[in-house]
Amino acid sequence: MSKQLTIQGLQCERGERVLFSDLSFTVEPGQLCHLNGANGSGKTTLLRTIAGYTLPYAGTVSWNEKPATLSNSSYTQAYRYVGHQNGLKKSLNARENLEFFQQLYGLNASSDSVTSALETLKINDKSQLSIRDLSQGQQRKIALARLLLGSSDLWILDEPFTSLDLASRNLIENLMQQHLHQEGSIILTTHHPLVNIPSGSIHVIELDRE
Amino acid sequence: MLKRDLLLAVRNYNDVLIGLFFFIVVVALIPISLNESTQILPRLAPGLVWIAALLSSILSLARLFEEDHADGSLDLILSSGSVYQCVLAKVAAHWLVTGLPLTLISPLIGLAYNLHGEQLSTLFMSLLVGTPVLSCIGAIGAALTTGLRSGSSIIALIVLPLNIPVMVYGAAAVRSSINSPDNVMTYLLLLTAMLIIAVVFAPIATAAALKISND
Amino acid sequence: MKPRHKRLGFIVIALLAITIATVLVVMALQNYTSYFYNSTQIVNNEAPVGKVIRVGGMVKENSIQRKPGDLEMTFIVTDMVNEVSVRYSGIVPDLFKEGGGAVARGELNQAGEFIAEEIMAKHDESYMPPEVAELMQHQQQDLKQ
Amino acid sequence: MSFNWFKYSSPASFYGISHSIIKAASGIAIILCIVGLYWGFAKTPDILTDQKEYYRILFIHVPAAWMSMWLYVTLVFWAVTGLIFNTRLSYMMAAATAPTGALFAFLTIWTGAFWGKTSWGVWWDWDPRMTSMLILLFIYIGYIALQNSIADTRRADRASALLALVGVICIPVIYLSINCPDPYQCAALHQQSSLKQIEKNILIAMFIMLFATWAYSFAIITHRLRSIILEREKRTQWAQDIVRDKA
Repeated sequence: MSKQLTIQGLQCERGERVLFSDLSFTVEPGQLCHLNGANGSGKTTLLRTIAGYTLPYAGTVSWNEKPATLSNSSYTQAYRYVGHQNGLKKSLNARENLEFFQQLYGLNASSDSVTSALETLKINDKSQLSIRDLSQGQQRKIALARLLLGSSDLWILDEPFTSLDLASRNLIENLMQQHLHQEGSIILTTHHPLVNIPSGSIHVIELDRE
Repeated sequence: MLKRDLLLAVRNYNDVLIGLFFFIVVVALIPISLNESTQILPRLAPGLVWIAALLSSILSLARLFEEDHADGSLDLILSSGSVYQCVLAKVAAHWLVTGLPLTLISPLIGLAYNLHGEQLSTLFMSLLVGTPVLSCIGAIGAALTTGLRSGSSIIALIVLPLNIPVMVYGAAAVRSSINSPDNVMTYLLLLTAMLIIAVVFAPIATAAALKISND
Repeated sequence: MKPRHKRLGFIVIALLAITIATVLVVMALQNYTSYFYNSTQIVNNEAPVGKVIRVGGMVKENSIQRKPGDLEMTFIVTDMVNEVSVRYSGIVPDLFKEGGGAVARGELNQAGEFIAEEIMAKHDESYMPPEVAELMQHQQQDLKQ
Repeated sequence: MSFNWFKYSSPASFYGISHSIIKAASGIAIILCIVGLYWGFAKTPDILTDQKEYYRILFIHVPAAWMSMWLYVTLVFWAVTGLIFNTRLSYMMAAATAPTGALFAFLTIWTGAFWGKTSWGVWWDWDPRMTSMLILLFIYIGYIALQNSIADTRRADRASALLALVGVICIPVIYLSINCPDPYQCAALHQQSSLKQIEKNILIAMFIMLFATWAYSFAIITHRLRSIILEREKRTQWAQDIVRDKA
């Protein structure tokens, strides 16, 4: 079974503007796909289209040779999406938020795996504080802790390093490296250079408008 | 999932109280503004209480999915396999914090409107069965308008006509408890039928609407 | 497999919901007592006294009596078998006339007289000139009985 | 070789043929309207069994009522087609239909009020059919309002299509609810009338007027559709060509 993400002839529009058209590429297991492009070139829209939230105006996204849409549950269970927004409830604490995500991912509620995810990201000591009282970077790390809940094949990350300090960036990059080693794939946008990941597994897509 | 929404609601208990007091103020304003004798109030009660319930349900609907949309958790809900359950949980939470308190307080309102005995219990029962339907149908409107600037005003425009049957039967149940007690059961049964259909089918439309709104 | 089971489960729930709802609606309708009466039902004391009900039927020929200089009037509503006298004060619609259909909303008093709050006239079921309609009138009267 | 069914579902090719459609339909509408009104005023009896001249308002009232309901059916049809096949033109059709449907619903209520005042004695009674028409008008307005308040065209189209679909499921329930469990309790003022009981000339005039309103709707909706197409396709080459040619 090839866990391959295929994008074919994709066209997306925002408002009345064509962001990109006839875009085709594939992301293989063990590969990191880095979307590059200026502000407004449609990186976020592309990620949302891949995750199935936005419908393309033309073309298809497929996973494992089946349409990658929200109604394809074997696809939605295979990826983890961390978007611009963290998706955290401000009045709940980190643990409560992550336990809710466990339910959403269809996992058995287990506080052990929540603890280990928080520990890996070195933020377990803040798990009882409500999100409101955490810094932007800490909130980002809790959002990224979702990636470690259960197992997943594809990570879709929109600017994962926003507001993270150098140490945390390295930590996340290491986690990505591990994910790639386990035949997982990643598609992301970022303005930070990826320093710890071997360039052989990075595949860059330029999204600049012609 | 229900637990999460309730927890959120409880931590923002202010919203619950606002909806409830809105209802109380509206039903209190009417006798004051009419300045009528207590004779006419029982005849007005069924319609007015139901209209106030409808309005207070809509008041809080506008924010039903708004926060989830703004903080990005709507994305995660939509790509989980359990959109239907999440919608149902949100609707249930909405009812528990708006419909239920309003239902619980309705016998007091009924007393103020000079209703008694059977009439009070009918008012209570009709709201108990009817207000969840308002939440279910209202959620469709809330989902369609999520993320719109003019969301809260347009939601009333699209939800109110769809809620007419609930209001008609709810008010009719209370009215017949005054005029013709034999028919109370008829209207309560019809409301129950609507409740069952709404609980099972409205979340499908709501989930579809959320997917459209989150595009 | 799992999503398919889920879908199957939902279909079962949906069908169940439709069935229960239908049963409830049928029960509701069987439970229902009408508050629209014809004159025979009123004469037979089937209608409650002192409650808002509706009475419908034909206005009997030559039965409209008006007090001069007043809006008050009485007339008789009939279903061709029994008659009920109706008292009303107010302006009646154009279509209201002897031999035509009418619906009155109001209360029945102890004496068996109907005190109307509102009178509405029904238009004729046949949109025909009088000559054509006359031919069919017998037929209609048969139907009403 | 198979015929390309989707050929005319592309806005560009539709725009090309639409002009002649509008011309033909509006011509038919004007002619039928004149004939229908002439027939309605000259060939029909002055007095019905119980109604005087004012029954003639029926020649507007009844076609308008039928059209308002029929247009909602077509609106839902286009909305559902759009949701299933994702064709842009279907959504535009639905959007173009709504204002005309709302207009007819309003016209029905307005003319109905005049007629009701003269015949039944009330401008308005909460008779089931009257109330349903009012709610239909509300649903039209809700549809138009939702469509207009969403800036993103595609989202506006899909959201309002879903609303139209929910509306069509609710309409029977609404109708039953105001009809109560017992139609007699609300004492419907409208009669159940069968076409057989209507005098021949009245029926002819009514049907001519029905076709007139139908042709009018066809013309005006196509016209509105042209405007919508031009507005939405303004960045395409063919649309710009058309505008340049006109100027």
